[in-house]
Amino acid sequence: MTSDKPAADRLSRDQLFELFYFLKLNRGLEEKLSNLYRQGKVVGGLYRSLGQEACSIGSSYALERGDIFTPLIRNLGAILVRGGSPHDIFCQYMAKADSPSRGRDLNVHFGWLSPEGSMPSVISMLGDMIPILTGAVMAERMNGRRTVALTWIGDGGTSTGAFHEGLNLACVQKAPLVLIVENNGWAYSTPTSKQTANPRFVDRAKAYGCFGEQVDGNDVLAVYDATRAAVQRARQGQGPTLIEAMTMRMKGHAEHDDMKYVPQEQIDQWARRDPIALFEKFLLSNGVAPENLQAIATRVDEELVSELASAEASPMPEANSAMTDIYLGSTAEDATPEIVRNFRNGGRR
Amino acid sequence: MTSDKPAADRLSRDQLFELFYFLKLNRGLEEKLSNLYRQGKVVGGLYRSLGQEACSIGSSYALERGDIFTPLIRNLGAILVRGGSPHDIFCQYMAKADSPSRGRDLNVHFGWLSPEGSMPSVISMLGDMIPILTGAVMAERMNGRRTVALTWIGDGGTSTGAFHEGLNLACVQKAPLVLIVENNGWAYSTPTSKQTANPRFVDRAKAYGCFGEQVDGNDVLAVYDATRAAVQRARQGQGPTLIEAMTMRMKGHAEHDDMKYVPQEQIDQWARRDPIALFEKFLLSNGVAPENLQAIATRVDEELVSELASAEASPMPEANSAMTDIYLGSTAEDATPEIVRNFRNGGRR
Amino acid sequence: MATLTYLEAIREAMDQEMSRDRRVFILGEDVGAYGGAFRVTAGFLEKFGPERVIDTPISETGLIGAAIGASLFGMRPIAELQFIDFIACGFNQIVNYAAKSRFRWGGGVPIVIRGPSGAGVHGGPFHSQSPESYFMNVPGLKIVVPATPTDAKGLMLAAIRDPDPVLFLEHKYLYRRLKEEVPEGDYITPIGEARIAREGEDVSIITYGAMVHSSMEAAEIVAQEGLSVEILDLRTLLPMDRPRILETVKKTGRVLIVHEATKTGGPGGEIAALIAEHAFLHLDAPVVRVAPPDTPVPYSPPLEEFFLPNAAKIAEAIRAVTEY
Amino acid sequence: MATLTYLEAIREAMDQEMSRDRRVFILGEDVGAYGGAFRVTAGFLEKFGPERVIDTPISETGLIGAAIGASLFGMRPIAELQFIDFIACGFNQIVNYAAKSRFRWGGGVPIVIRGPSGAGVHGGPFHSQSPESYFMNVPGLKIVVPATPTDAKGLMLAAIRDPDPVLFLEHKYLYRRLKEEVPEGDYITPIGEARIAREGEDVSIITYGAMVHSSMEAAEIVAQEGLSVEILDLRTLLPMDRPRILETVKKTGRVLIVHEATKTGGPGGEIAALIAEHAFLHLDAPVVRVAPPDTPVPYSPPLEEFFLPNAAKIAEAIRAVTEY
Ligand SMILES: Cc1ncc(C[n+]2csc(CCOP(=O)(O)OP(=O)(O)O)c2C)c(N)n1
Ligand SMILES: Cc1ncc(C[n+]2csc(CCOP(=O)(O)OP(=O)(O)O)c2C)c(N)n1
Ligand SMILES: [Mg+2]
Ligand SMILES: [Mg+2]
Repeated sequence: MTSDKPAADRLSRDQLFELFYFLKLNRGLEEKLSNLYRQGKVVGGLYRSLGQEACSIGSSYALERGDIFTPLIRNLGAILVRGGSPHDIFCQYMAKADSPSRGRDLNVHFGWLSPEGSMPSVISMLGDMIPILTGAVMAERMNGRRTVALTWIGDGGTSTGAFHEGLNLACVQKAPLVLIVENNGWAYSTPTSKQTANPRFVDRAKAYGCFGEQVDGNDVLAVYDATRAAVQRARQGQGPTLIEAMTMRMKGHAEHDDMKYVPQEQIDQWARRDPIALFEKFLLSNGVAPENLQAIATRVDEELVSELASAEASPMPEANSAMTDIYLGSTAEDATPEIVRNFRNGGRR
Repeated sequence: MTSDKPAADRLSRDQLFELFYFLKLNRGLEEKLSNLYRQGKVVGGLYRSLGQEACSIGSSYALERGDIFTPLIRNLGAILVRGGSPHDIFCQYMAKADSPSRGRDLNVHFGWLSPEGSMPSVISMLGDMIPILTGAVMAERMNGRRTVALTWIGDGGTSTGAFHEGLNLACVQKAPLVLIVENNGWAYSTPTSKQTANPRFVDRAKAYGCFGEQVDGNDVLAVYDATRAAVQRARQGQGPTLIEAMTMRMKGHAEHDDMKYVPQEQIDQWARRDPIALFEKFLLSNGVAPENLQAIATRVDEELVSELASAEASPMPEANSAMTDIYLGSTAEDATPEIVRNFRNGGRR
Repeated sequence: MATLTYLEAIREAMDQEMSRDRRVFILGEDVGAYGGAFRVTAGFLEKFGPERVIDTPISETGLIGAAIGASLFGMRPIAELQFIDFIACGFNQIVNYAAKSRFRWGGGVPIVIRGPSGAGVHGGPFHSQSPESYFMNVPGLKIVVPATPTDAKGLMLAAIRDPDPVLFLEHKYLYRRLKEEVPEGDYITPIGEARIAREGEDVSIITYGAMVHSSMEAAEIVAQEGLSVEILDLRTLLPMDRPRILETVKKTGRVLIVHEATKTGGPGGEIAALIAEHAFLHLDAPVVRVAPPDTPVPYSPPLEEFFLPNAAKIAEAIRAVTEY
Repeated sequence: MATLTYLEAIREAMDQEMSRDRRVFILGEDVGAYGGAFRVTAGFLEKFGPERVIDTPISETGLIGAAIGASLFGMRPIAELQFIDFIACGFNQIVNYAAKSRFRWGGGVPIVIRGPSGAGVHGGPFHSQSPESYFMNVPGLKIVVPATPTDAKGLMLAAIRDPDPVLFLEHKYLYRRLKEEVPEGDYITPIGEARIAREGEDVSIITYGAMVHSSMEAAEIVAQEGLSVEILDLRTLLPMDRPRILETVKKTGRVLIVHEATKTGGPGGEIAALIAEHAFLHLDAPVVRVAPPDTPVPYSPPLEEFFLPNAAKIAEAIRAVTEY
């Protein structure tokens, strides 16, 4: 395969349908989560990626078997592409016993390690996954594997020291890392103008000495092409790529945020560039029959209904079930003071 | 004054002599410190700036009354330019009671705050002074003062998260900060090739959206010119400048380091570009009489002799004299346990 | 006196000081247009302008460093952390610069670092932390932990006016759940002074923050059983109010230490050590710590409830200690 | 058995493990060509090559993060900090990722973070720190503090093989001052087990690191006076060896806790709290902490000497506690 051939030509019809499926699944899943949130079934906050789905789907779709990725809060779609189930995500958001973290941690804060491909769990502190995934692929390289790692960072997250230390180390190490700077113009309520004096994040690539590319983050094929090229370079030992994906967060930072701080024009303008509508238009104008897309949409709905049902059926965790795994094989000591325990047992000094 | 006029023409004869004086004073002071070190009179390590003096002298000479600066370990020369005395530095290195830190901290770890110009004390953690000085000049600006801050960072120090968070914040704030990246090719034993994949640190300026310039760090007038232009821009509200000064560390990281890891050719090549020899050559070729320079050298020697004498005469601090100033006006409690105190006083329970 | 929530009391204190003293300004993530993730600074941008209410990049090291620098040059910065958990990202600036500066070279660092701390809102391991233990061994730093709206205001005024760095831990569970009459105007709660939250004879509970309220509930429960509990609300963790701690210990001879930080290595250790050294002969029972088990703060409600101390668990400990 | 210094013992342990287990590698600043600021890894680059002895940029967050990531994918990284003081710059990765990872999602993080710790060499406030207290309240982390060459080797082997993150605090004052016969080959000091460094009857000293040796000297001094001192070298601070602590306390009934971390908020608090809760009835005297005053570590020799505990200060405390 050559990476200059555009995705539209290179991807099979089924692959294009698969991309469409994941886009719909990502959005449909989040819409269901919004309903759950309104019903008070989501424990804690809900963070949407509405309008940014292509950044997660197009990029993760370019990974191959065995590759590593860590999603941030708005990359829930990538989890689906890489084999995570809506059921798991529903369970995470509802803090259920059947959630991958068994209710210990929230939303996308879970992970897995597998020869098929791994998802080291993210933590909240932005930027931290960049040095961690750099170490991950350094380890893979030491073991003779050509594994590539993919992760994302927001425009806001680029301001962290961890972003800098991690990306600089990755570049020095020529680590097979692909970093997508998801530039949606806002960090919570903070516009990019207050985040950096140079809003062209792709310019950071030159400073660090790695490849850089800016893409339309709402064009799933453009994101796929850029990521695929970066993944190939990384696998060939050419080091990291920073891809700046231009997009827009079409909901508040979280459901509670009405984003009054965003100018209406900006929202209207981006509303015309919805990544799913754009891709649907592309497919239709390339001879795909509406029925095919309708069929995919229906399949997504059906799947989500059953996945949600099983998730809702899951119990909440047992109260005392989060005392294990502090150290390997260890269980945290019951914090009840000794004399209280004796007291219970009717014992005295 | 216009800043395009090169220093050579702009600076008065006396100013050129002053630059020469400070260069000689910087080097002479360090040579005396080396002697003290060999005599075992320096407490702890000694860090030379041999070959890099122009980076400290040329830059700090461009500051004006009221400006702020923080030297790193190799910017001892800047302390002299800004009014610090050799006596104070001798005392710091010998851990004397008369040292500005009263023996509490070492080498250039001291400071002062004054309307004449301030030197907030550095700490060892590299990069930390960049956000701190950014806040300092933000405060000055809030108070209607056009104060400029100058500090330095090594090629190695640029890899720290604090460098990134600080410079990015300074750029967003258009803070009047001048940052000299003193690129001497080595961070202790680590060559720049292991520090970054793009050794042109000046390229960072564009990434952050500030002014950037690369200068010959061994040409005191070039360093002065670049810094002066940066200081003027900063004072006019045009924000930070990153100046990459190309130089070479002609001694080990510290006196104990034989720098076997440095290729001899690199040393030989830079030996031909000694900043003081170059400037002396420049002055002589511009009609300065050797006697003038000799007179300056003699004056430097005399001053250092008397400053050292008074420093050596200083006592060591009183053992219990570092218990104050934990909080304003507070004295740390004598750590002796109560029952030991009672015991001393012959007291029992 | 106006009735204010814990959150409103913090807001009022900052508002008052910013109105009174132009050296005071706020910087942090989303503190401006948005008024902070918890809206503590709502309205400040409009009232004080963008120069004094500064939205920073996502840079805890950067913004805490900038606060330090500004404080050296005459300002009184308040640095907000969106959640206190992110203090780990600015840790070095706090322990190595702010706390040591005055001692090393005389540069006082009058800053306030504040943010939402504590659990009970299902925030998970990274939005529920009690970070005080990281800082208990850091000379030069002050740590305050208000439990009531009145002390939230009084301690905030004291913290802003304090000449040294103050870590101000706001308990997010209390933000909107607590409401009380709060003294208007210049009301100060001195840093370093604990408060008797409830007088009693049989047992002393030494606690702070949200656990003060769980302890009060527990005291009510056991009061029915004829037990008289004294509750000391520390209010400040550094420097600790040793005299008042020893006073209540000597009065009752029985001590519970209650905190939300996990048990091992938590602030309870320092309190127990003070008592061990200075009140040994006055103890009639072992000093007992009621605190969460040594795990991260779990997310799911049943797990978090099991993790946190509450009135029932504290009441049981009171009974055990009194019957000892 | 070869006679090794404390530093050589650490080197031998790492060398052995790297020779035995190809998953083990080292990363840090100047660990390669230079062999580390203290030459602990001298010769490693030549022996194991640049892929397993990695000079990193000056990035504590970066290098600790990379170690974490590598450990998740089967490696056993050893991250060297040039001075332990710089751990504050990588703090977040340790407390928020490494320590919580297994609990949150099952990802074990078998890394060793090591570096020169402690005072006594006139390093000043930033090259003399004892950082253990920052981490005593961090579930998931282990902290080891070898006092002898034998334990330096034994604990390093144990730390490298441990499935969880271990903070390995090397005392720089002991690096070249201590020499002893060290068992060859596969010698393990189990993490979590304290050691009786000296048997005695009258007083127990609970201590660790360099203070073990000051305590031994003190014990010799008071032995002349007929006092019999037992010394417990903790060796591990997290998890703490509670049984052995309580055993010696119950044996002598008199306890000194000695550490180099400053007094308030230091590890002594946790020890005192354990004793208070579990050995209350066995105490014949107050539990006493001998530790430095609450200041940064001062630089000038007379100041630093005044700051640090030493044999004379400890001996005086022993007398006071025994005569109580
Ligand atoms: C180190 C750190 N500081 C603060 C936060 C709190 N926080 C969570 S999300 C967020 C805004 C992130 O903006 P951006 O990186 O642009 O991502 P986006 O929300 O736009 O996807 C902030 C400040 C954090 N998670 N980590
Ligand atoms: C955050 C941090 N990590 C590690 C160190 C230890 N250290 C002191 S100087 C030094 C090398 C600095 O190299 P560079 O920045 O190039 O300055 P130079 O010595 O060349 O002047 C290192 C690693 C430090 N001071 N700060
Ligand atoms: Mg964003
Ligand atoms: Mg250098």
